[in-house]
Amino acid sequence: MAFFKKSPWLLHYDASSCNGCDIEVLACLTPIYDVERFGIVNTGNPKHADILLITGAVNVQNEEIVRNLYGQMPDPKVVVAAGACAMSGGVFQDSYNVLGGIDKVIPVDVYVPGCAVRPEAIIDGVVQSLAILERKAAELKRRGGSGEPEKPS
Amino acid sequence: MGQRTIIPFGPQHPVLPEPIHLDLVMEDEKVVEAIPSIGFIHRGLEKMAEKKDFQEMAYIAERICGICSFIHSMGYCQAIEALLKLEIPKRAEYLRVIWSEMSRIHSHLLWLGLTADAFGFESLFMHSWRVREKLLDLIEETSGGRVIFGVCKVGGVRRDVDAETLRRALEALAALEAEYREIAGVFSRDASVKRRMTGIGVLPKEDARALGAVGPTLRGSGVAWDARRLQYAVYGELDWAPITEEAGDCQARCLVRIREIFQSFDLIRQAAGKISDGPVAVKVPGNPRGEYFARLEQPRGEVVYYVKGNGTKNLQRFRVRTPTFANLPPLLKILQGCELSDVPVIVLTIDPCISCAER
Amino acid sequence: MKTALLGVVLWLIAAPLVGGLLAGADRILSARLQGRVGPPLLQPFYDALKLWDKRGGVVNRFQNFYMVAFFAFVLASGAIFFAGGDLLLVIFALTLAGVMLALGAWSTHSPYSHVGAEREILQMMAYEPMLLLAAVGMYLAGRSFHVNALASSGIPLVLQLPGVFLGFLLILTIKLRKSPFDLSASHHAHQELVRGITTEYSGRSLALFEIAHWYENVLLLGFVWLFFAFNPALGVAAALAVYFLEVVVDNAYARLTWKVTVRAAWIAAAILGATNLAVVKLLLR
Amino acid sequence: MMIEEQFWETLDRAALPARVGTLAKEGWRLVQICGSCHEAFEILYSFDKDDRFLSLRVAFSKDDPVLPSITESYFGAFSYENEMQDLFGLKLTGLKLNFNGNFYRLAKKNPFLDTPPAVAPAPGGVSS
Repeated sequence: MAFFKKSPWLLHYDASSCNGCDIEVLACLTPIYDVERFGIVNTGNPKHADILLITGAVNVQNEEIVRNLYGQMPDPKVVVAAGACAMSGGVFQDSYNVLGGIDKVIPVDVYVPGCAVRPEAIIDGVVQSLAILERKAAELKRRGGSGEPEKPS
Repeated sequence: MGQRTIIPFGPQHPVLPEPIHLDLVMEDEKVVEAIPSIGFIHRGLEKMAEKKDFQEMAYIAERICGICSFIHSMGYCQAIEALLKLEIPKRAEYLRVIWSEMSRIHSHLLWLGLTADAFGFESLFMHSWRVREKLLDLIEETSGGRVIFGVCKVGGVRRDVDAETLRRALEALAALEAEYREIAGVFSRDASVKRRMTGIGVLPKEDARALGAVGPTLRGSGVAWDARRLQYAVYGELDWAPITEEAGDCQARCLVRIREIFQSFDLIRQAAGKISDGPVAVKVPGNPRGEYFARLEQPRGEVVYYVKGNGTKNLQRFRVRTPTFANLPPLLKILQGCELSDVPVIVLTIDPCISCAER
Repeated sequence: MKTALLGVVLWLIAAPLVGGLLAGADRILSARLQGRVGPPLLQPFYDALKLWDKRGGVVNRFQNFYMVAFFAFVLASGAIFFAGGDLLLVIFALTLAGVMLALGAWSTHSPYSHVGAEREILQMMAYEPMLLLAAVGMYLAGRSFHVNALASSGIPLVLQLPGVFLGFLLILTIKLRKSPFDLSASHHAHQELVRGITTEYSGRSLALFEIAHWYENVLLLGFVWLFFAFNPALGVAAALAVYFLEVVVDNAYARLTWKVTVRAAWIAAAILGATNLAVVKLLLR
Repeated sequence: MMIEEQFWETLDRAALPARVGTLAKEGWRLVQICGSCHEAFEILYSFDKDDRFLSLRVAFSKDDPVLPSITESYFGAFSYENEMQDLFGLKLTGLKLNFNGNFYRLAKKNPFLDTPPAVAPAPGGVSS
């Protein structure tokens, strides 16, 4: 079924970003970029979301929250790491309190570069993640929807 | 007495794009107490100054926050320039003022949108951001960046804006101001907006002073303190006065910001009219030594940078006191006794920038 | 009897189609009002079909039972209405549906769901008096509680009950979950309760909620139609007009608090509804 | 270039609460509190009144990390003081609203107690 591609619901979480990427994520919803054209909705609720869009690096305090949000999302799901910090820790990677990119904690499917990441790049990243979402959905269906959920690596 | 429950507000919460956690102790729908826990975005940025070159640090300072980005780097540079006793070219000062007023407009428009969103007025959110997007185009055209400008450096600015670009930018700004006027009208006159903001979250003048509020939060309570009064950069040569409102409620804080946007349009026009030709940067002589507090006015309020150098290229101590950090105690005070449905609006009216507050 | 059966079958099959299309049109119109392009018209169907494929996390066993019960009562309520049955029964079934929804939200552990459930009940308290007044008004004007009797009576109900109609429009905003009264669960995510009553639902049970909401909308528009039933075509036009008016209102107002909601609905019921009824009662003696 | 003139006062930590109390009565606004720790603790309290910027400097030895709180006079100081508890391992006495070192949750305890490296690390960075 191709409905995942047509109705991706998104959950945005700011791990420890400087806000630059976050306001660009929000900008994607607004008239100039208008991602609702693709059926994308920013749900704000992990239980309703298909795509976890994370900005910012992980630190000790939000590590658990990132894991939690990911765990609460029902399968199939994908993770998009938006911005330099989410990819690797960015300019903050040397700091004592930053663990590194999102992939230190949960598996990431799409990396979107930029500091701050541009809205066009975010949209591109989300659209690319849809193909992965679709593949995961097909796989889930093949296993009869009863297989083991993916384990975070 | 109703039963007490605790409702967690954040860290992941749709109203705030940023993680802050408030434990709201509730009696039915009334908030008895709000207990914050922070640190979700603490990156230990101040400590990084000890490892980075002081000139490189200007770009890290800009990333304290992606909304007040330009003014952060400007404040850091002013603090270092004070230590170096460095006089920077007039043209650079004017450009810095133009860019910082542009970021004030962009930040306030962003705030207006988020606030509209918080009380469920989606179309107002969309229109505020539609106008803001046009301003971002101007910022990109003049500085090269959308949210992180990357133009401020110790000793001046990294790029000049030619006369033709500046002229076009001014034209575009005039059109923008006309569009903004409509949105401002809705915020100040719409009945349902008024109902959600008037008399909500009142911060009396004495409390605002005693708890150390800054920025529109302070000015909304009738205190005319605006760090631009220190006449840093070229604010002394421009004609303006701090904007205040007396009521101290959410509506007052909102009106302060609405009027400040008009003021910023005016300041940009004034600065563009007075700007003189010349270089935009000077060479940096040596390394900083000594200590200094530099104060600036950000969209969210007064920000303080403390720098201490010992003559090496690394600072000994770098400290930022951001406006949101100062506005947290007043926020806790005005949350007491409010309704749950007013929490998002009240939290937003201090214009919280958590990544600023935690650095 | 035959028409009654036809009504029920039509309700069961056509109502979700109409309701889904209306929801799609709502999203496009909202987007246009906000200066955006908006999603495709069929987007609500894509969403529901996707949710159907999604694996649902269940918090407890009762949660889904309540959701199914909510769905069933909405269906039953509409079936009575479109079979031409008793208005009071329709309202009763609809109320039970609301109670099921609130109970489902209450059965979870999420504080957002709990507050959502409380607000759902408050909303019911707010709109219930006006809903009943509407039924009583129709009885006074049309001498029957039965939908088919009212529809075939040829009495222009809207002309005799203008106050009741206006009051009904107000509570329609609550039932359609639109600003300024979208307290317990908004379509738009950014609010203090996350997703309110639906916070803990996912996958198929959430799809059920969406579909039930389409059914509910069609049923409510059926009420609007009834006011204009003396001219069925005009009734359909009026129902559509009302729906899009609600969309515009949704986009022109901020969300109000529950106190204001209850007050507004009760004042409307007391002034618009009761005055109107008194007048009808006196004039139609 | 200097933006404004700044005034300094150095005082002993025992005298701090009384001095801050006087400032509070005179209507000064607490601007910020900044801790630093190199050879010894040095805490700077800044106040503002009628555009006059005054900083108090309190210095004391690393071996005795105890400091009286000023939340009695300025409640808003609780956030700064809790921050100092977390970052510097200071103990604040008489602190109203004390998070007991849990205001921030950090990867490393009291990260600001480290003395900075004498030479900057090579570009590319060494994580601490």
